[in-house]
Amino acid sequence: MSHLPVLIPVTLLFSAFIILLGGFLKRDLAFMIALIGGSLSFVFSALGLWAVISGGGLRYHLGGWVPPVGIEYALDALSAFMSTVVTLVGTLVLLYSRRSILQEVPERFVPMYALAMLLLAGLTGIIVTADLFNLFVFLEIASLSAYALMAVGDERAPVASFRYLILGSIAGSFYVLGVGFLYFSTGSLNMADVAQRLPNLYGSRAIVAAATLIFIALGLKMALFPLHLWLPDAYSYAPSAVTGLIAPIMTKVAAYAVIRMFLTVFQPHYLLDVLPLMPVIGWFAAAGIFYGSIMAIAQTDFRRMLAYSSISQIAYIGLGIGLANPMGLIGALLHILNHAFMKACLFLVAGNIRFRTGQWEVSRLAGLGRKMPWTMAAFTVSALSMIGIPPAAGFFSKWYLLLGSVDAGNWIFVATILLSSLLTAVYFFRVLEQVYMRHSQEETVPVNAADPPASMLFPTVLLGAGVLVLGLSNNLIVSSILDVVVMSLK
Amino acid sequence: MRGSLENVVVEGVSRFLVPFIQIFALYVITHGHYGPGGGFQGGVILAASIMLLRLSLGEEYEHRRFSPTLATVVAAVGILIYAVAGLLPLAWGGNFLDYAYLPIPGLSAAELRYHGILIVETGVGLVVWGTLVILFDHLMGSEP
Amino acid sequence: MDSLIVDYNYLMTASLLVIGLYGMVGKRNLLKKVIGLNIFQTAIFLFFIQGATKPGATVPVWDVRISGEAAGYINPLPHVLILTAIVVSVATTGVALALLMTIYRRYRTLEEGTLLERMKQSP
Amino acid sequence: MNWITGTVLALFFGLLVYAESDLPDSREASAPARTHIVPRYVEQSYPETHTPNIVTSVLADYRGYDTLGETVVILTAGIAVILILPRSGRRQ
Repeated sequence: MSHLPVLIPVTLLFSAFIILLGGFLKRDLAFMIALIGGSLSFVFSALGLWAVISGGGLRYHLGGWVPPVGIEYALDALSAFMSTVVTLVGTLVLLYSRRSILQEVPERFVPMYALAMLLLAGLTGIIVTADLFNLFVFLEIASLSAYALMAVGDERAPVASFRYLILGSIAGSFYVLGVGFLYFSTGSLNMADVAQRLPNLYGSRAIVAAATLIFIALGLKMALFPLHLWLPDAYSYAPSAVTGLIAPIMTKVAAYAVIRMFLTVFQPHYLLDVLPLMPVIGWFAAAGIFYGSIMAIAQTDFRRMLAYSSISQIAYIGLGIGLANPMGLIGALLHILNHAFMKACLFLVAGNIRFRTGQWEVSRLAGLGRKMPWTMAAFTVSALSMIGIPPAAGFFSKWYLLLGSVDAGNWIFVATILLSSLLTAVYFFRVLEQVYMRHSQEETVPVNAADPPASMLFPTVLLGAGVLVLGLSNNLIVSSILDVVVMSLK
Repeated sequence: MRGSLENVVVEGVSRFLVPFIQIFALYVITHGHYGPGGGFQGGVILAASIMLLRLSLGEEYEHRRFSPTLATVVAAVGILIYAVAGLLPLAWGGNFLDYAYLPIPGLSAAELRYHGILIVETGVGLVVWGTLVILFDHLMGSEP
Repeated sequence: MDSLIVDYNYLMTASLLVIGLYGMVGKRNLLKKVIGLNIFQTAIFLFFIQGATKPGATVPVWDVRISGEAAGYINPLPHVLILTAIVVSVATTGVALALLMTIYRRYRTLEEGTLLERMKQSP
Repeated sequence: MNWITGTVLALFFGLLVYAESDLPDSREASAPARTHIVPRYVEQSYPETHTPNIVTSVLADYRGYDTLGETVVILTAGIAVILILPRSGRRQ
């Protein structure tokens, strides 16, 4: 099965086209095709991950042209890991989405699923590609579908989406400009080939411009503080299923691209010693952790609180990347996985609350603990994981980040991680208190509020359980996959 | 706003021009092998011919001849042509999009690539044609 | 350095990039932001295309008089990349205009200040 | 224009000017963009694809996957517009 790398995105692309043709015949066909496409792509990713663990990386030459001439796809430990995470979380959210979309935007069912598949295809394309320009093309597929999906939420959604479009297009254009500088300096677009030719050009100012532009672009896409301005509005006005799909994976894929640029294209030596961009990312991330946590405490809207918490959690990943030592990078990668599960679970919980009660005000969640026991159990597990209480998964990624900071001798980062856990505890315990300790007043929560239908409850609970399972099996994940990824740093 | 011009000159000229525009678009698509041209450019010209008809003859009339649904189908068929041209070589032992493995008997690898490019450009032309008509229809649509 | 012409071209491209970026982040009208985006992207196309030029070379279409002599043709790769980038730019503009139509229908304005006021009034 | 915008624009322009001096001049035969992959395209394009237009052969064959991607981009824009601006209710 040497075709695995290309099958991951192409399956998703193909299902999007079939949805476009078949969805107009019967509406539910769109949902079925999307689910089948997503699951197939997950199976291919998992097979790819297995192949990588047991036999090393897979390289695939599109069109049969040997790389630098043609476009290359590469499935190594890092990309196989990421594509498995993205397709798994994506498929679970797709399973969840049907009832939620039927309630919120029923008349736009078919194009929504086509775009959701294109979004996933774009994201997996970014992950498996080994070509700088091909990455841009798939970045734009993912971004365009995200703008459109986010625009159909409530009244203010188009404005938030437009702001995201402008900032996202700046990011895309900066990226192309950076690739242009790289291309004219090295003559190549293939990542491995560029990396091979870069060491001779380490003194070049054009490479400085290329690296700066590319990292600003990816920082914008990743919503790394202070480039996060598009995120809170976009996340809080979009339909709940869309936020559930985009929030856990899209910013993580941008973080992956940052790691890919750091490890594969520019090489650690350049970004640490010649042009120290990585420490800059680390310090901005440390500021972003505080900013996100403090803003989250100030929010009264549950989904907006989650959005700001996303900024803070993304900054954790940025901090791990900025540390640029093996422990820090393991922490960042583990946090990508854990946060994808936690945030997906939390946004699905938010969707469940909206499905049953129609609102998200934290002050009006009182008493839901008894009315929606399963949803709130999943919420509790994820919230504890976000705070970093073992054995939930969040603890272990923060642990590795702490170890990385200690290794780097950076005590400010250590203090940041510890303090921000306290801040996270503040905003989540406030919600937990409302949910479990307060008694519901009749006028705030509908009497019939209960757990949502099985198709929505199952993915929520599964993701919540996943947070625990990931926490318990973190040792296995680190030793079998992530250790291989950070090998080049040692 | 549009379509109600009832001007015989505008109507006659656009009816007269459209076939030429479309023939020229086909020429541009197929001439992509030998000079400037190709699927994108040809697709845009095809879409322009449809837009000219919509502007001059009015949407009520024109929607019957080239409906928005047909535009969507054209775009989806175009992308499927491209995707199938990519997937077929997989079954015949090649890599994705390796036109040399297209199952057309009696041609050398270079000729297969030549025809593969033509197939792909046709698909691209259909997609651009359909999509630009969709964009036009939805952006010009009156308020709900 | 006899690169005065190149410098001049490059500086013009850089100015266009800055003008486009100013349109996107400095202008308060949403439509002007889209125009700025288009200027910015077009300047990027210009950056790539001017990097493809060579003195005395012809368009990259196989010519029997030159046949396979690479020095005789200008660099085809930037042209290919820019064809892709143009399509991306068209697609982005289309989606941006669709969003602007929706915003205008809802709030009857495209000025950022007025828009923010009206968004606060009707939650 | 406030001072943040001004600073950002000035920094951006400064970066572009700063990078100019080390950007290889495309008129010199030694420029990497002229020596690395492009000669391979120019020399082999006609023998390998029978297509005289090298831009077309690179676009649709050597880098055909990019073109699939860009076709998907334009299709995405079409679906996006269908999603954002539904045409329902236009017929009274």
